[in-house]
Amino acid sequence: MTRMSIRDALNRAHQDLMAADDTIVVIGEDIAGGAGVKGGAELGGVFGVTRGLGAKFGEGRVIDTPISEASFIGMATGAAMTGLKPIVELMFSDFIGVAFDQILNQAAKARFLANGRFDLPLVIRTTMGAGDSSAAMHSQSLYGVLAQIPGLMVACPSTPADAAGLLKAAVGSPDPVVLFEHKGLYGHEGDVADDLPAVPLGKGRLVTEGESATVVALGAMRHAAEAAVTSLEARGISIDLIDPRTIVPLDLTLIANSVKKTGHLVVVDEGTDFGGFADAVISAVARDHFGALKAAPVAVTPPHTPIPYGRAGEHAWLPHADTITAAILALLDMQETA
Amino acid sequence: MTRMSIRDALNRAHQDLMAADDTIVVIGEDIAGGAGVKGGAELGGVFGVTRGLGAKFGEGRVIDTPISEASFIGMATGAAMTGLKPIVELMFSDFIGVAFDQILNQAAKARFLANGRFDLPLVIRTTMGAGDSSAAMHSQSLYGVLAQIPGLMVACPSTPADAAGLLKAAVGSPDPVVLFEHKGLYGHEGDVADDLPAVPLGKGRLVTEGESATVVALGAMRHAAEAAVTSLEARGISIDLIDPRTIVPLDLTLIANSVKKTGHLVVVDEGTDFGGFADAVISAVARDHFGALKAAPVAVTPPHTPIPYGRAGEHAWLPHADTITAAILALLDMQETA
Amino acid sequence: MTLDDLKPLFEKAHFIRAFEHEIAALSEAGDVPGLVHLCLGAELFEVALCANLEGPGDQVTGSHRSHGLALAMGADPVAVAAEILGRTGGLSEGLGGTQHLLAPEVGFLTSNGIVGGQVPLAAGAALSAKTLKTGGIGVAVMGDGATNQGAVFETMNLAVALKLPLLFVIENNGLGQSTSAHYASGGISPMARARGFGLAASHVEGGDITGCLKTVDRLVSWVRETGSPALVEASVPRLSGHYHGDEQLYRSAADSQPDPLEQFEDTLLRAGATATECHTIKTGAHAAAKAAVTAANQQADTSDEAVARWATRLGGAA
Amino acid sequence: MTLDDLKPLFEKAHFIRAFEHEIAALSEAGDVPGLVHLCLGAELFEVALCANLEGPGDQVTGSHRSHGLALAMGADPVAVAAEILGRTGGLSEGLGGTQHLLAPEVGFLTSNGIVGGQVPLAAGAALSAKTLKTGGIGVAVMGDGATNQGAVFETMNLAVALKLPLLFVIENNGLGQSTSAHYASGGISPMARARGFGLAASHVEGGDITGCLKTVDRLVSWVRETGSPALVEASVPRLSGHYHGDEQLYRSAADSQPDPLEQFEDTLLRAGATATECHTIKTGAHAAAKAAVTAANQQADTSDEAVARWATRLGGAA
Ligand SMILES: Cc1ncc(C[n+]2csc(CCOP(=O)(O)OP(=O)(O)O)c2C)c(N)n1
Ligand SMILES: Cc1ncc(C[n+]2csc(CCOP(=O)(O)OP(=O)(O)O)c2C)c(N)n1
Ligand SMILES: [Mg+2]
Ligand SMILES: [Mg+2]
Repeated sequence: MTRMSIRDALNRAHQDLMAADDTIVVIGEDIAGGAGVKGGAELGGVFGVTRGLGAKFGEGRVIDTPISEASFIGMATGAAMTGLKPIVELMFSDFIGVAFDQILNQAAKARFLANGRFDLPLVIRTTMGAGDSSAAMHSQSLYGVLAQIPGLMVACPSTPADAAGLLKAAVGSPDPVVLFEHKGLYGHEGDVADDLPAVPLGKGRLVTEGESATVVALGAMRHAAEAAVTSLEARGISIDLIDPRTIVPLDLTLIANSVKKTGHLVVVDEGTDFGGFADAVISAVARDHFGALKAAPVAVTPPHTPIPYGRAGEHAWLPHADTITAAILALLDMQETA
Repeated sequence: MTRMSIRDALNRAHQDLMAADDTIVVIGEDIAGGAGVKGGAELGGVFGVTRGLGAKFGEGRVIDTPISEASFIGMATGAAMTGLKPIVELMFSDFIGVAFDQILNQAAKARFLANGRFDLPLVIRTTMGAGDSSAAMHSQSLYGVLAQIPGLMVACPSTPADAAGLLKAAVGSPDPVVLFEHKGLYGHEGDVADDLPAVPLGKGRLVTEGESATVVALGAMRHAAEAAVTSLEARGISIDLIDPRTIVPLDLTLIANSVKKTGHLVVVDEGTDFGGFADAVISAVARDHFGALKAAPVAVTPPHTPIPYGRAGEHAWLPHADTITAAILALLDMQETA
Repeated sequence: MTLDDLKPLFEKAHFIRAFEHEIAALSEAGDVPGLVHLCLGAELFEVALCANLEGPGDQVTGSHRSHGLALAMGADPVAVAAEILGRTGGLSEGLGGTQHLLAPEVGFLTSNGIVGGQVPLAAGAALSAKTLKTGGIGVAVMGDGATNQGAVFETMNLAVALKLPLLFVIENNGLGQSTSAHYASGGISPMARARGFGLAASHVEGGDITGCLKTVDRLVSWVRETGSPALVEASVPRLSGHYHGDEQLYRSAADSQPDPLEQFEDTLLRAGATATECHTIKTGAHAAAKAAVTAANQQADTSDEAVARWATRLGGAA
Repeated sequence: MTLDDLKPLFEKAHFIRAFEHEIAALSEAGDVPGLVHLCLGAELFEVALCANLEGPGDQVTGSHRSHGLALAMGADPVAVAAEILGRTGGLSEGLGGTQHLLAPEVGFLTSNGIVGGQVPLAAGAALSAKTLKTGGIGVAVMGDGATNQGAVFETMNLAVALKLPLLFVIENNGLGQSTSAHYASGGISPMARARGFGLAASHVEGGDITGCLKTVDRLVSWVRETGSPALVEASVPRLSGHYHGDEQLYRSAADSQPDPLEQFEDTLLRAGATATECHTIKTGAHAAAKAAVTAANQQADTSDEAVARWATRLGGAA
C-alpha cells in the first residue's frame, strides 16, 4: 500500500501498462509537451498525468498532436482496429464537440458494424468538473451524453486506486472506454495497492453502509456525498453510499439491493438535470424496483444552465455537501410525515 | 382546413415565414440543389421539404453549402447573433457529430454567455428515425443527447399541423431550437388550418383520453402508440395518450395531471434506453408525483445497440404498436395481481 | 504493363460493374433493404488502386460508395452482396449494410455513412503500420464532396505533422449529391488544396488504365518507402444517380461522360486483344457477379438473435 | 500615418499592456476566479487591426486570449475587467468570464473557450453583413494552433465558396500551449495553407506598426469592397506563459523575443516624438488601466440570482 494522488496513480498505471505492452501508445495535446520547441523540460500533459512518459517510452509511443481532436481521436480508433492499444488524452470533456462524430459514429459503432470481428481497445481519458471557475466550456461533466451512446463504456473514478484500476481495465477491454477524471480530484490522495490492480468495469463500490437511505454519487460528487453522510452520522442517520464507478455498464444490482434495504434513493449528479446519469438511475430503480421505494426518489443536480464563471455564481450552481445533506433530510422527513 | 403531408406543411410554413420576414435565410446541403450544375431542376432538399424556395427567394436566401456542417451551423449561429433568422437543414441528425461543438458550446451557450444581450433565433431542422434500413449512421433519433444540453430547445413534431406550427414557433423563439423530423413521417397526412398557426413550445397534446394508463410518445412512436391505443380500446381499455411535442421545455404538467388520474405511466422512446427522453420523463414523474403512481412506470425503448441494417434485425430493434400494447397490458395486469 | 497484366484488371472491373447492376436490379425488385450508392464509373480506377495494395498489411477505408473498393481489395463477393442485402451470410451478418462494409481480413478496414468519417480511421491504420513496422500503409478513399469536411483537412495536416504512411485518394466525380464540386470548393481542386498542406499530390484520369496504374504505383511506393503521406486525385464520371433510383433532375442530360470501361476496352484492343477475348472476359465476369449476388439473395434476413447478442454484450439499461 | 495618428494607438496598446499586468497582479492576489491567458506581445497588432474596423457593423470574434481585442474594439474596460473578475458589473454579470467576453454593441461579437470555435461564428457575422447589406465585415481572430482545427479549414473553404466578407486573422506566436507551430503544422505556414484554399493572404510583423496598419487596411478594404474573404497572418511574440502562472519549463530561456511595444516606441521616436512624450502617454495609459481594473475589483461577485434567472428561462427538469 502506498498513499498517492489520483494524478500519480494514473501516471504509475500508464508506466506499468506501457512497460508491459509495446502496443500501447499515448496520444494527445502537450502530453509529452514542448514538441518542436528547443530546450526545456517535458510538460507531461496540462494536468501532469503523463509526465515522464515521453522520456521513457519515446515520441513514437507518446505522440504529441496538433489541436485536431477529430482526426487524432479518429486516428486512435483506426489504430485500435489494427493492432494498437491507444490511450488518448482529450484535455477537457467539453472538447468532445469537435471530435464527436469520431466518438458517436466511429468508435462507438465499429465493433457492432464489424459484428465483433475485431476488438477495439481504445481508451479516451478526459477531464470534467466545475468548481475552479473554468467557465462554461472547461467545466462540463459530459458523461451523461456519452452514456446514451450504445457501444461506449463510461467510467468516472473518484479515488487513486479506482483511477489506476479502471485505466487498467479499460486498456484490457474489447470495447472503447471513456474515462472521466475530475479536475478537482487530481491532487486527491488515497491508499493504493502496490500492483495497482485492475478494477472491473461494471462493479460499483459501497463506500459507507447504513440503513436510512441509498445515496448514489460518483466523481467529485462522491466526496461531497461522503461529507454529507459523515455529517448525518452525527444525527444518527446512516447511509448506504454507493459509488458506481462505471456508468456503462452500471452496477444496478448493487444499487437495487441497497434500495431494497433502505427504501430511499438519492442520486447526486454534477452532469445534467435532464436525461443524464441521475435520471437513468432513478428511472431504472422506479421501473424495476418500484415496490422497494418507500418515498419519491430524489435527484440532486445543478440547474439547467451552462456553468457560470464567477465564484458566487458557480458555487450556487454546483451541488455541495450541504445541498446533499438537506436533500437526504428532506427525503427522510417527507417519509415520516407522509 | 387542408389535408396535406408533413413535407408539404413544412414547405408551406417556410414559404409563409420567408415571405413575411426578409431576415429569414435557409442554409444547408442540396436545399436548393444543383448548385454549380448546368441545366436541370431544383432538388429542394433530399426530402423535398425546401422545394421551390430557391426559385422563389433566390440564392441569397436559400444557401446551398459544401458538406461542412460544423462551419455552416456555426455560420448560422453567428448570423443569428447579428440580425438574421437562419433555418438550417441538417440532413440527418446522425451528422450532429461533425458539428457538435457549434451546437453544444456555441449555439446552446451563446445567450447565457451574453447574459441575454441578444436573441438567438436559430432553428436547426434535422431528421431522425429508423424503419427504412438506413442503418447505424442514418437512423438515429438523437433528441435525447441534445435535450441534455442547457440552452437548446428541442421539439419532435408528429403531425403536419405540429410540424408547421413548431417551425413557426421556433423561428420566433429567442433561443435556439432543434426540430427533429421523422423521416418515416414526411408523407404522413393530416388536416392543417389554413394559416398554419404557431404551436407554442412546451405545450403537449392529449391525443386520446382515457382512464387506465398514461402513455407518452412522440415522433413516429406517437403513431405506433396510437395504434396500440386503438387496439386496446377494443378490449375496453382506455388510455391518455400524450404527445409532448417538445422535449425542452417539457409539458410535465400535462403528463403529471394525467398520471394523477390513471396511476400508470408508459413512455415510448425511439431514442435511447439509457438516460434519454424516457428516463427523463419517468424520473421526473417518480420524483415529483411518486404518490400518483400505482405501479412501476414502464419504458418502451430499443435495446442498447447501434441500429441494425437488415430488415428483420431492424424490425426487432424498433418498438412497434404490438410491443407497446404488450407493455401496457403487462403494466395493467401487474397492477391487478399486485 | 503487358496485356496479360491488364486482362485480370479488366475482368475485375467488369465484375464490379456487373455486381452493381445486379444489386440495382434486386433493389428494384425490393430485395435490398437500404438505399445503395453504386460506384458505376469508378471501377477502373478502383481496381488500378487496389492492384497496388495488399491486405491486411495495407488497409483501405472508403465512403458510402464502397461496394467496388471492398470487392477490389478482395472481399468475398457473396459476403459483400449478402451484407448489402442485409442477410445472415453478410460480412457482418447484415448488421452493417451497404454503407458499412468491413473486411479488414483482406485490407478493407471499413466504409462509412458519414462523409469523411473514414479518413481519420485510415490515419490510424497508417499509425499502426508505422508503429508495428508492418511495411503496410493506410489508404483513405473519399469523394470530392468529402474534401470539404473538417476531419479530412485535419487528417491531411496530422499525416504531414506526424509523418504517417497514408495515401489520400480523392475520387472526384464532380458532384456531391446534387452539388457541383466546383461550387462546393470555390473552384479549387482537391489536389491543389492538398499541396497547400505540404502533401505530394498527383492527378489521374479515371479512364486511363495505364496512367492510373503508373501514378498509383509511384505514390504508393513513395508512401511505403518514405513513410510520408501523399494524395492522388482521380477524375471519374458518376455514371448514375447519387443513389440508385435518384432521378437526377438537377443534372442536365447533356453532361454525359465517356465510360471508363469502354476506354479500358479500347486500351486492350490497341494493345492487341481481340474483341472476342474482351467479350469472353466480360461475359465471364458478368456471370460470376450474377452468381454471387444470386447466392446472397437466397440467404435469410439478419436475425433478431444477432441484435440480442449485442444488446447483452453492450450493457445499458437493466 | 502621421505621428498624431500613431500616438492614440500607442496609448491604447499600452493601456492593454497595463490592463493585463493589473489582471495578472490581481490573479496573484487571488482575486481572479479563473486562469487568464494574457495577450502580452500582441497589443500592437491588435490595436492596428481594430483601428481599421468599426463596430457594430464590423464584428470580431476571438480566441481564449481576447482581453486585448475586446478592449481594442472599444469595450468598456471596467466591464471587461469585471467580467474577468467574475463580478456583477461584468459585460455578462460575470457569468461568462475571461474566455467569454461579448461586446457585440461595439463589434466584439464573442471570444471563445474552444480553440477555433469562434471562426464559423465570424462567418455568420459576415453573412449577416452581406445579406443585410450593412457594409460591415466579419473578422475571425485565432492563434496558430487554431489553424489546425477542422472547423477553421471548413470556414476558409466556406467563405471562398459563398463569397463572404470575412477576414481571417492569425496571431502566430509560434506556440500552441507548449507545442510549436512548426511541429503542429508540419512546417507549413498558415498563410501558405490559406492560399491553397484560394484566399488572398498576407503576412505582417507584429512589431512593425506601419506595416501592420498598411496591410490590415489593404486587406480590410479588399474584403469590404469585393465582399470576398482574405487572411492576414501576424507574427507576434508570446511574451509570457500560455496562461498567467504557466512556468514554461518546456521553453528555453534563450528564445526571448523583442517587445513590439518597444519597437513601437522606437518608431515614434524616429518619427519625431520625444522620450518625454512617450513616457507621458505610457504613464497615463497605465494609470487609466489601473483605475479601471481597480474599480472592477470593488464590485460584488456574480450572484446566484443571475444563475436562477437563467434556470427559470431555460426550462429543463421540473
Ligand atoms: C457528414 C455528412 N454530411 C452529409 C452526408 C450526406 N451525404 C451522403 S453522400 C453525400 C455526397 C458526397 O459527395 P462526394 O464526397 O463527392 O461522394 P460521391 O457521392 O460523389 O461519391 C452527402 C452530402 C453524410 N453522409 N455525412
Ligand atoms: C478544441 C480545443 N482543444 C484544445 C483546447 C486547449 N487549448 C486552449 S488554448 C490552446 C493553445 C492554442 O494555441 P493557439 O491557437 O496558437 O493560441 P495561443 O494560445 O498561442 O494564443 C489549447 C490547446 C481548447 N481550448 N479547445
Ligand atoms: Mg463526388
Ligand atoms: Mg499560438
